[in-house]
Amino acid sequence: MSNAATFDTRTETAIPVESPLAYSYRRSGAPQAGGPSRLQLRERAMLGHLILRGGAIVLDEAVRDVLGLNLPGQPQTLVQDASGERSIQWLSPDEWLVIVPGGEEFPLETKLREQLGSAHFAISDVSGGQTLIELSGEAARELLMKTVVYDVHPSHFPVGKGVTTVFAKATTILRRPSEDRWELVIRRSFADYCYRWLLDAGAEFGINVQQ
Amino acid sequence: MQRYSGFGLVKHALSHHENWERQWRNPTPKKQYDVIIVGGGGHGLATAYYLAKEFGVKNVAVIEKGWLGGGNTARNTTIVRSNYLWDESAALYEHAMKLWEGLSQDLNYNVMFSQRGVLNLGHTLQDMRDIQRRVNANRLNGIDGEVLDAKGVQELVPIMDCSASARYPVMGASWQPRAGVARHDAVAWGYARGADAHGVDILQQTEVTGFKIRDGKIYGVHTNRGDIEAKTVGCVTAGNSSVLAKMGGFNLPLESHPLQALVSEPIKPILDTVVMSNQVHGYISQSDKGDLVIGAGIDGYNGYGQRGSYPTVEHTLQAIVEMFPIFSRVRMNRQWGGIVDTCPDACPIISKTPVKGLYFNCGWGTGGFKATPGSGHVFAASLAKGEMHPIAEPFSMFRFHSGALIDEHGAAGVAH
Amino acid sequence: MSQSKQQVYRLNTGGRIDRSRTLSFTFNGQRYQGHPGDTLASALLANGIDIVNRSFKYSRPRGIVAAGAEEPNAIVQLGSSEAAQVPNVRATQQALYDGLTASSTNGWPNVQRDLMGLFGKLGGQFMPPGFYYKTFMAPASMWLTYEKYIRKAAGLGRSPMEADPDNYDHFNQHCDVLVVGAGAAGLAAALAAARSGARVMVADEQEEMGGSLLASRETLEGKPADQWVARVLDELASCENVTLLPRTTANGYHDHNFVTLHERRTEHLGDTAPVENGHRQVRARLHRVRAGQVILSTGTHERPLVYAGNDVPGNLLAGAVSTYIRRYGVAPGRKLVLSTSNDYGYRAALDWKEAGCKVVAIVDAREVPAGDWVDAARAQGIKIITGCAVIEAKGSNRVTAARVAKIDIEAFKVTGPVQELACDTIASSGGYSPVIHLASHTGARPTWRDDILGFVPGLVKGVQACGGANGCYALGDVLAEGVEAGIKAAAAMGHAVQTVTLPSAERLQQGPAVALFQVPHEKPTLRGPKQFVDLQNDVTAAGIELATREGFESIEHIKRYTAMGFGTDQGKLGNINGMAIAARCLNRSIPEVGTTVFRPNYTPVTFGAIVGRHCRDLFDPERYTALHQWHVERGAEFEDVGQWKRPWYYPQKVNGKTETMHEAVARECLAVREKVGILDASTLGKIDIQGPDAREFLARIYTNKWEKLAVGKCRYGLMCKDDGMVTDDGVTSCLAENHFLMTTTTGGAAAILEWLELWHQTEWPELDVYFSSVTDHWATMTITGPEARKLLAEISDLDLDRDSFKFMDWRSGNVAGVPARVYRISFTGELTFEINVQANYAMHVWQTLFKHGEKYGLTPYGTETMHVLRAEKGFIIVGQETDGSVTPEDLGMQWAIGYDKPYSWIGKRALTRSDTKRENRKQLVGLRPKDPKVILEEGAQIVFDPNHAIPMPMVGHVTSSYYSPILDSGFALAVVKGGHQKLGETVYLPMADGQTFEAEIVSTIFYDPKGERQNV
Amino acid sequence: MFYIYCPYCGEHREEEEFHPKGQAHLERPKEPEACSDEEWGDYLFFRDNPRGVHHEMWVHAVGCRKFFNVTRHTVSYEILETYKMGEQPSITADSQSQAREGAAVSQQEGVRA
Ligand SMILES: Cc1cc2nc3c(=O)[nH]c(=O)nc-3n(C[C@H](O)[C@H](O)[C@H](O)COP(=O)(O)OP(=O)(O)OC[C@H]3O[C@@H](n4cnc5c(N)ncnc54)[C@H](O)[C@@H]3O)c2cc1C
Ligand SMILES: NC(=O)c1ccc[n+]([C@@H]2O[C@H](COP(=O)([O-])OP(=O)(O)OC[C@H]3O[C@@H](n4cnc5c(N)ncnc54)[C@H](O)[C@@H]3O)[C@@H](O)[C@H]2O)c1
Ligand SMILES: Cc1cc2nc3c(=O)[nH]c(=O)nc-3n(C[C@H](O)[C@H](O)[C@H](O)COP(=O)(O)O)c2cc1C
Ligand SMILES: [Zn+2]
Repeated sequence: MSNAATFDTRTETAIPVESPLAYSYRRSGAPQAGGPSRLQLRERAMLGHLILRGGAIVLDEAVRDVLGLNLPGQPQTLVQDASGERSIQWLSPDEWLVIVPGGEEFPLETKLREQLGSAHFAISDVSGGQTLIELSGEAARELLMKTVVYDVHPSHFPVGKGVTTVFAKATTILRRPSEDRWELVIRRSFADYCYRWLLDAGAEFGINVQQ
Repeated sequence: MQRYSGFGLVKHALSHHENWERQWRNPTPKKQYDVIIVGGGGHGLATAYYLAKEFGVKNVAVIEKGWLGGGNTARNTTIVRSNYLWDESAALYEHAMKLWEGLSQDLNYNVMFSQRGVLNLGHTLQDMRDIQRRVNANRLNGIDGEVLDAKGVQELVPIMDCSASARYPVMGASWQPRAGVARHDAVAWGYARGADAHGVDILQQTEVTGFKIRDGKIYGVHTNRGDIEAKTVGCVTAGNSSVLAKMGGFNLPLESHPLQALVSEPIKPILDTVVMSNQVHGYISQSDKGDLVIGAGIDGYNGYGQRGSYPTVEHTLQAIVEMFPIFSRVRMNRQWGGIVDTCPDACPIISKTPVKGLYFNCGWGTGGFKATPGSGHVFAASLAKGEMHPIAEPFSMFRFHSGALIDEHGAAGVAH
Repeated sequence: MSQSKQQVYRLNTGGRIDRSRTLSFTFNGQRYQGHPGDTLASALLANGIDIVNRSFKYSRPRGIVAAGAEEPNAIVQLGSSEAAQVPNVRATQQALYDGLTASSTNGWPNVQRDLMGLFGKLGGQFMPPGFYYKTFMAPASMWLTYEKYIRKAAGLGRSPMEADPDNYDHFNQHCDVLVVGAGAAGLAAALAAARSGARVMVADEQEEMGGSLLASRETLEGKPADQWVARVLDELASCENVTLLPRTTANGYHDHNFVTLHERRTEHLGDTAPVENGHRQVRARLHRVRAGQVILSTGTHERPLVYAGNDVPGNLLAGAVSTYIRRYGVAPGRKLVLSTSNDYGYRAALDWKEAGCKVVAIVDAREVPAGDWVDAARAQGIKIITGCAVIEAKGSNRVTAARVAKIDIEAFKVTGPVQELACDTIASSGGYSPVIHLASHTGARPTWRDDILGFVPGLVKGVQACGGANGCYALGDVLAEGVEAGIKAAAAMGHAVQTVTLPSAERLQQGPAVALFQVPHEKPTLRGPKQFVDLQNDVTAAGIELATREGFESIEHIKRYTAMGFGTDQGKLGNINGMAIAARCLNRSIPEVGTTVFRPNYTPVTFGAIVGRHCRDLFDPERYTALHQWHVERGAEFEDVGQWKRPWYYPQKVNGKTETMHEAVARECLAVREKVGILDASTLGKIDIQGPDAREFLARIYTNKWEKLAVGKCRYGLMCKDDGMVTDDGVTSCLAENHFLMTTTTGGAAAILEWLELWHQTEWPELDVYFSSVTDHWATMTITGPEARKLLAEISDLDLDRDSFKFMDWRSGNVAGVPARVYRISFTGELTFEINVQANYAMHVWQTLFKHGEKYGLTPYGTETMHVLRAEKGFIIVGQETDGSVTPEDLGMQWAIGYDKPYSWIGKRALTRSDTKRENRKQLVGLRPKDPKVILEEGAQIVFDPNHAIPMPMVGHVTSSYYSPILDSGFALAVVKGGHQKLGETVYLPMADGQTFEAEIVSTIFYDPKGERQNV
Repeated sequence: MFYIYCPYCGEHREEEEFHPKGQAHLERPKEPEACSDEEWGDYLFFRDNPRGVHHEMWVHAVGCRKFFNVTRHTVSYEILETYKMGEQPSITADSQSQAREGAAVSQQEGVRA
């Protein structure tokens, strides 16, 4: 077990929680397209987010054993399990983002730490600090073109890719888990700005927010 | 020198403008001068002018690789003010300001120095603390200035958005009424004409390619038009100063960055003060032709290409539209870039160097236009006497060894 | 001939306008009609409007001269309401729409009868270039007054006085091949590239794609060329890999093939964007394109000839005359004289004749013109006068005659008698200039080609020019060049091209053109009537000549002295002529003189389009904590700290009156000192640091020591840059032997994380340590004050006993049922617990604290109160007490410097430089105003001798100053020269209003000097 | 605006994702305390700042957060190569032919005409 402190920030008790977009829904609402919508937005709140740092060689086996996923060694890759509920994404040569269903992050961290023993690595729980926004619909790509500087053309951004890039004047992690779905991982403190941006830029497509 | 006046203009008009003299000669380089100034920008030309006029050194050449005044002098947003924070820089810029105030008459060339006042906006509490600190210091240094609140700003510039609902509401500003703008090209031309009239040779399209140094002393320069000798050489080459220092065998604490500016199409007069903001990061004035002259931020990378990056221009216009939402439909006509030589403490270098007889006046970075007369004057005094002028003394390049920096980042603020 | 009463110059047939529909518009208050497909310019011409504007300097009447982006004169103000004003619209590029409202930008009282024009006529000769520099100098004090009058004449259109109702948008685009200009060359290139499967974008500035083919006499495959255009556009439109952008101007070409395209989406529909599906469309969209390869197929600009009176309305470009006839069904006059130096110009005469109007004569500067179009003109019976040129246009509000004479170009002389030909229109053609502007934006210099008498673009990596833009003019060759460029570009991006069969073009015989720029006049240039080079800025050939006489020999000097090319057309029409005239005066060749630098924008772009969505509410992100909603509802005033919105203070309503900040802060301060307050401290930067070398890393980054910090303990740390100046501070806690949590200042968080990575990645990669930002993950709630323990005890399972949970310890447990890490650190000097929970739970914990806190007087406080409380304790704020020139020793924080650490930590070496060792550096002290009612001004300067003359030696300044409610007096922190040795001495603070305050130098700690309160 | 190949991400990315960090290959003196004031000042402040081929450090700030080196021409702005931290450049001012550099300089620096 590595010589680091672990801490389960979640509780089993039923306590009201507020996702990073809670304030934004109250402030800006959740627009519903009157007619057919070309664009849907959905927050997937309260997931478990872990930042994994270490050498690929150090982490690879543990990740496979504990998470059942291959550590993506290639830049810009995103790997998911069959259900699509658990994913691991390359962020840098020694950094990965793991997203799992809410509540799984602490057991996962504990198991990884056990497995990795005294190796040099780091795991940081950032579940409270970011949220995941899902975009779908035929206009999703156009909305992204208005928003991120990265090339989101399918020939350049196939399913299974993920990048960190510029989102308007903030940053985002952008991933494409499936043909018709894009995911944005947004930092909590910027979430309202990003949400307002997406509503504004998405208005012409009749953006539909599913809460 | 042919004197200029309204009366003279009428006379010339009646003779179909056929009798205007050249404003400066295009002389053949001599073999030898008493002093060589490298760099025919505003500062270099001013140095030569004062050398010849005030310090009696008339055998002077200004060597300019392109067209005179074509460097940053041709590219700046022409803001002139003297409200710097620290005593050393306040003395330097105020020295320049006093010279500005009589410059057109001194040169017999209207440099259109327009003292329409400069506002430095504050948008945060720390901005306001800094503004108060600077204005207080200015006052005790004998420099005009006052602190305005948001209402005062709004009265001065009714078209600005001073509302509380702005992203970064205006909390107040510093206001220097004697500050303003001048016609940048005319400054170079006026000095060139004045220097030429006092016998200075201005050698354009002549590039210094190396120094002639013996026993640690300079005795001339190599140029693309042959060697020229002088025992005193002053380099006033702004963005290219590091390149020249290398020729002299040393480095300078400088980095040359692109700095951009842009103008709108000309519109009817609407803004008659200069407005600058550090926080939203932009600054603006309106020229006598009607175009809005807007300064952008500095690009972070080194560059000698007189071009910068597009996002810098975007950010600048965002700032301008944030301050002046009514300008959203005004169009940007042209953008350009200069090469600014930035110093770690945002103050210039006016200094002796490791090579005897070789002096540098550089590091003015994003804000040296306003200093042109003062810089030229103190540098000329230093070259003439071989001893640094007291106002120039603190700006030695060796302050970066002792640590006695003069940190003007706050007052220098946005690039100007 | 006229179709409607007003449209006197409208032809009955021809053009691409829709005569079945009529649009009405107003110009200078008069109503007129036009048709869909018109530009404002073609509609004005159709209605016989000669004068569209007054010139800038001389106020001369001006008419339309061109049909595209190069138009200098027809600059109008658009807008039917105040907010919808659009200044400086080029009528030749503005599509006509129903209800369009336009007016001239200059002219007083109106553009027809302008009083300034009189001044221009009389005074013109008193305004040579540079006349300002020579006058208005005496007396010195008068310049501001003179300037006021000079400024009155400034500007073209006017800014709206209301905020823009429209929205603008950006699209980040990436493509393999960007084709700029969709004329023959561009369409051929696009077709080739598209068929390879490459991602292709095609932009053209005009309403319709096709470029000059839309108005061409030439045929392709024996059919009118526009049929081929339509076919190609159909094919391109059907390709998924192709994006077609009409009405889209490539306005800037930046480094590494980054090109901005300005798409005008609604300007052809109205002055305000229409609403569609309840949503206002974006008025303009700026495409930020990163292209693999760029093809510049931007065609050419025709050069007018420079002759006397060439600015009188009725003087047009030959090509523009053709365009108006063939594309818009307008013949802008009845009787034409054509002055040309080349074969191309002849087409205008042929088109004019075909339109049923009279061609008085073609005046050709060449002795023996020969070529297919020349023959065609002869065959039509058009009179051709050779070896001659129009040397002067007569007329004031409209051309009435052309003065024609034999000229000797070499000798620059009129050599024969002058004949006057009555006419109302003079068209001129001096040849073509390839559109090199975009290529110039990259910094590449154009090169002169004698064979085409023009500059062709200099090129950087990944760009090709083809067709007119490359100096290639024969239609067959243009198409071939286009295809070749398309194939090459696609191949460079790894795409192979299938076959492209070119349509057959006519092979026309053309005679060589002659180099004619300025037409000689009987009088020398300086004495003759004005010959205009740059129409918008009233730059004349005489002005250029005068500039060269005065020593302005560089073309860049000439530009700046005369203002040539400074206008909104950026010299598209006049620059090359100006250069040629300068070359003549200086006795140099044109390439020796060179061009001025073309810069973005190709044509002007609204600020709004460049700003896009980054304005108003979206100008800059606002960062919120998890508790933001609560603060808003509680009526907090917010302070901007970096991008964060932090509660500044919480004014309450007391007896129906809202507290002032002073009152609110006093109340909040006392609540903390006497009961308990709570602060949302979530914005502090938090960095999770893990690894066996974490401790050593900290010791190198911070000035103080970290070896002995035990698990469960916290320590304050100070960070310097390597110049020894303080740059950040904060508390770092030891979570486990290899695990630390660093906090940074709110504003410094991102920079400090990058700073840590920098040192780790570049200098000390051997240290095993990782950093991750956890700023947003944790919400931090600081409860502070004597009642803090009691309050926390009520809702937490932590052992809060003072001996088991000591000052500078941290513990974990549950707070309000939520797992929390609690830190016993204090920025107020009071008993403090900083509760950290996962941010999603923060609101619950905060509310629970309030549920229980009421009885203890729990009071929310903001940053202002926080600042007062910390200043009472002498705690610094980096950025307020420090300004980048302050060392830890200057702050009196020797206790936080570990000189004897085994590492040369960052900043250490610099602290022993001669200047940093100096005795009389400015040092942090406390100031107690002699009059306790006085609150010194922050930023007030400190002097030892207030009676000293100005400049008065200053020895420091006030960094922080507040009223202390607990001390009931003002107090301040300040830096003072040698201050640490001057406790007890008096200093003076001379203020702007003439008052001078006195203060005593005291310790920086004003309250609870022994620090007992935080230890209870 | 630059298009920069990040050697860690293995792709070209927009300049907006990066921050320039000044001259590359600056090494902090191993024993700072042994440095004279002059040597320390040189390390802190004095820079090469060449007109021509320049080695500089950038960080992929909005991306992999890695620092790396760029060899770039400071007049043409052409990026000649990028390489990881700790590696040495394969292109230097000396390895570039004088002619090529000269051409780029006079082509793109506008001061001359
Ligand atoms: C966009 C922009 C906006 C600015 N705005 C302001 C402002 O509002 N207010 C303000 O005060 N300042 C401003 N500045 C800064 C100001 O322009 C400069 O500090 C000032 O003009 C420097 O003048 P100079 O004479 O030293 O340099 P320059 O005018 O650059 O002159 C240096 C000359 O040296 C020549 N040279 C270089 N190398 C050689 C060689 N080897 N041989 C011969 N000659 C050589 C160059 O060709 C050049 O002409 C701005 C700068 C820019 C770029
Ligand atoms: N002007 C003339 O009349 C003239 C002169 C010589 C040759 N020609 C003929 O013209 C053809 C040459 O074709 P070409 O394709 O080279 O030129 P072209 O003039 O037909 O097309 C160029 C197109 O580029 C557009 N354009 C220019 N700058 C632009 C920018 N910055 N952004 C967007 N669009 C821009 C123009 O509006 C035009 O539509 C041949 O048929 C040739 O015979 C015509
Ligand atoms: C204060 C100021 C005002 C300017 N106004 C205009 C203008 O109205 N129109 C214009 O085309 N350029 C204007 N310029 C820009 C010049 O055309 C030119 O871009 C600048 O001097 C840099 O030179 P370069 O672009 O030739 O490299 C202005 C420049 C300055 C410094
Ligand atoms: Zn990267």
